Amino acid sequence: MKKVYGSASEALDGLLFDGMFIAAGGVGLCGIPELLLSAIKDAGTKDMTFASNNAGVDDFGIGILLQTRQVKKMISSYVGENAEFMRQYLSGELELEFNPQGTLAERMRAGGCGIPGFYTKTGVGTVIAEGKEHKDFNGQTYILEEGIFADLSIVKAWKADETGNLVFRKTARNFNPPAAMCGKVCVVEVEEIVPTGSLDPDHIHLPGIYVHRIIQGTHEKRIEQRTTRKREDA
Amino acid sequence: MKKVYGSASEALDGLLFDGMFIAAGGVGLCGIPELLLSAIKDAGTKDMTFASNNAGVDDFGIGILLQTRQVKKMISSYVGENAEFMRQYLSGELELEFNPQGTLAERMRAGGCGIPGFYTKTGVGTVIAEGKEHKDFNGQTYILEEGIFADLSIVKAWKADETGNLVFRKTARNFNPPAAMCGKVCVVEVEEIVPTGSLDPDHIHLPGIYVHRIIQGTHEKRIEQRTTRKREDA
Amino acid sequence: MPAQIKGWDRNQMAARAAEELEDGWYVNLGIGIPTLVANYVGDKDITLQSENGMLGMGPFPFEGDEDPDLINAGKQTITELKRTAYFDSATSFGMIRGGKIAAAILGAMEVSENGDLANWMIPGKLVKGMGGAMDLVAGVGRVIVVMDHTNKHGESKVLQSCTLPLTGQGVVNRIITNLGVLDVVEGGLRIVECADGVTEDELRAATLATIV
Amino acid sequence: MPAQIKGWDRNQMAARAAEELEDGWYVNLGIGIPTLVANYVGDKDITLQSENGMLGMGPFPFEGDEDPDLINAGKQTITELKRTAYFDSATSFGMIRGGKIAAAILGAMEVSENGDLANWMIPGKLVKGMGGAMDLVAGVGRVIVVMDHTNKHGESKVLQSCTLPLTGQGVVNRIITNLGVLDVVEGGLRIVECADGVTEDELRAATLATIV
Repeated sequence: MKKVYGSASEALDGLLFDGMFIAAGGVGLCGIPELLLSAIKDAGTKDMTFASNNAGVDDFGIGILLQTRQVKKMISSYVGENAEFMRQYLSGELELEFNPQGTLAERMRAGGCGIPGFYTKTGVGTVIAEGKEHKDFNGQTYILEEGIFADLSIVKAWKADETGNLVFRKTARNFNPPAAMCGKVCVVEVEEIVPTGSLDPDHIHLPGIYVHRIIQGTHEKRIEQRTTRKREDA
Repeated sequence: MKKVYGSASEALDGLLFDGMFIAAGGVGLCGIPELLLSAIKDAGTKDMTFASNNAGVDDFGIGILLQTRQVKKMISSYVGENAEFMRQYLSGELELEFNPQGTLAERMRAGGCGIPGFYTKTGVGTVIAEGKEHKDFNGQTYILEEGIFADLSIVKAWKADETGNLVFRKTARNFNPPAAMCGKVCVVEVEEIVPTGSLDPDHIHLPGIYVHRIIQGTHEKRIEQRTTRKREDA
Repeated sequence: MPAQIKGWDRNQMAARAAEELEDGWYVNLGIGIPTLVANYVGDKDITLQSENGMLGMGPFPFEGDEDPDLINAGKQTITELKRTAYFDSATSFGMIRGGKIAAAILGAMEVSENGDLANWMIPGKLVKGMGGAMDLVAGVGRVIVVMDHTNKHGESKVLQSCTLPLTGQGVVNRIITNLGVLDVVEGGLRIVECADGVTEDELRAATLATIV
Repeated sequence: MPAQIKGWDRNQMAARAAEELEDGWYVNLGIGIPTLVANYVGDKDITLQSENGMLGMGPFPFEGDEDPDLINAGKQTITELKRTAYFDSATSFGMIRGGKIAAAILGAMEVSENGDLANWMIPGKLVKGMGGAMDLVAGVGRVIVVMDHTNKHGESKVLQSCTLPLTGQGVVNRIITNLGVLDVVEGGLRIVECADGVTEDELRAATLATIV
């Protein structure tokens, strides 16, 4: 069963449609599926909903799809870095559903794990809780949050083997595993595809069962906040 | 903050009390906290409830605590290997709450993740669903299962560093991570404690935040069903 | 008593069940006859899940190579493959409950014409527990039951409704027995094929369920 | 206007907040002044969590050593330590929601006398999102707010009730400002200590909340 594709656009062939719901990995610009996002821009798919912690910056990440008005709705926890996002949201051109970051991550995992709803204390007593079912457990109040079930997952990993077993690198793992789990189909971009058998079975972060299509490519991996200390500080 | 203790009984000192609720890792006899179970037997703690996928066999694993009648109740998915268990259950001496295996694993993870309840399709229309809240999502019926919050987690890992970062080996991982998450205190037995810094941060299966006390010891690691093929079959 | 009817033996049933599996599928095999299915997948790219935390389950180890840290859900020593990945039980059942496993092939004590399955306990007699069976039948894409058509008393295990406590309600898609293959469809069971040497009349006569 | 009152500067506030942390704790530090707390933990064994998936967060990298795959929750490049472990976002917030993090030190726009916290949006003006703040305040063992006592107009940010959308309801345990330290207790706030050169009367006068 061949999972390796030649390019991002080949890997997305037949999977994109107007109005679709995509779950994407990444936090800020770290661990984002930049090649797949670029291919989705080129495909011109419209009215998409994205579940993604952030929306990138104006000219990188999901931001490039905001510029082309391909996105109808974002489900995110933080959008502070993106002026165009803020503008479209405040003008009513873009729907925005704020989710607390942990609720968003858990909603993705829940969807991937066949859990349509779970209770959390996060957001109780805030606008996040409005309209949601409240329920008490052991004298404390929780709200019901629903699993996310996406049409497509787009994910960035460090390495994949040919069966789709994935390894992530450092904090670029972030939302990628839960995002990968919650889509009907999951397309992954990696920096390197290695032969099956070269990853230690105990070191695999996400088994290939979650992965349907893989591409290898060159990543820009842009840094959003370059903070350093001088060597003489040490 | 010293997490390394000299022996299983030292590591359990002050944590055991009659009537307590313990979550234990392991499937069958694989990846069970055999040294800690033995120390609990020696401590003589009574009327305990165990959440554990199995109950070991008659003379190994939790089975040794059944022989001494230290267990009041088991929450398990499968008890078929244990004659004494079956006898105590059928005679009414032991309470048994059957949980589907995946529901048990998810209940432990949920408890550890601050999720008091989640919905699952597993068990709908069976005795497992009796008395539980039913709720429809997208036209399908699910039941509410509750998170497990234990007084103590006992877990077996392969290696730990001195800060409690854990690595498991092959299928001995099983219930150990979710069991470790759901206890107020988590005590871990390992085959080897390695210096902090010798585990790759990307290869850690369970971060030390979940681990309060660690012991290193020699494990029997008994095999329950020794199945082999002859070399000439290859 | 239809006990003398010929049909498939255990290996033929397993071979027939293996035909159900499609290239690229991730599959969970129960204990008993379902375990034998692995011997008949041929060239198809099938990845076996063991619900205790493994994808890519290999055959039994050579004598002397048994590893106590490497067992399947039936607690048997096994081996890993190049494609193998290990994970914890919550993740394992997450992929089961989440529908990532294309099919489960399971044994049964009873199956009913509406797809109910009973395979985990006999009240007052046998209490082993459901293990992962309830999760599997509720979660996987397709549930295929492989079992003897009748019990040791020669009574049909395919019934109008189950008498034993259920493992799942309306979950079975296909039943493969020594007598043939039946699908759970609207209104009852549909005969897909008869086993070698078994006539449709014999299959009907041996089945205590509505055949449409 | 109490704007001319002396008190602690940013680093002194951070140093005071660091006193709250106990040996062995796992702690989450928000952006702004809370980030500075890391400079003052001294010999205490404190492990910093970054909610984007890391325990054991180290300092900023040396120039030229920045790694785009290694950032904190504020998207700044950072480094790892010997004790570091990485994990995914669902696991990260599992440990936050599950109460495994002993304390979070966070900034705030407003705090009320019953422990309500507002720090994620100003309607009509500023919409950045709550990020992980709602999860942190709902989940961690102890929530410590570190902020300037007053806003740029000299108005108290410690209030009887918050005017901005809440991040959490009744979640704050302790407030550390440039003027002193206040605890959220039954009936209102209790003064724990005054900052250097600040009198209790000055602290009371600068605070638009019930002090008990």
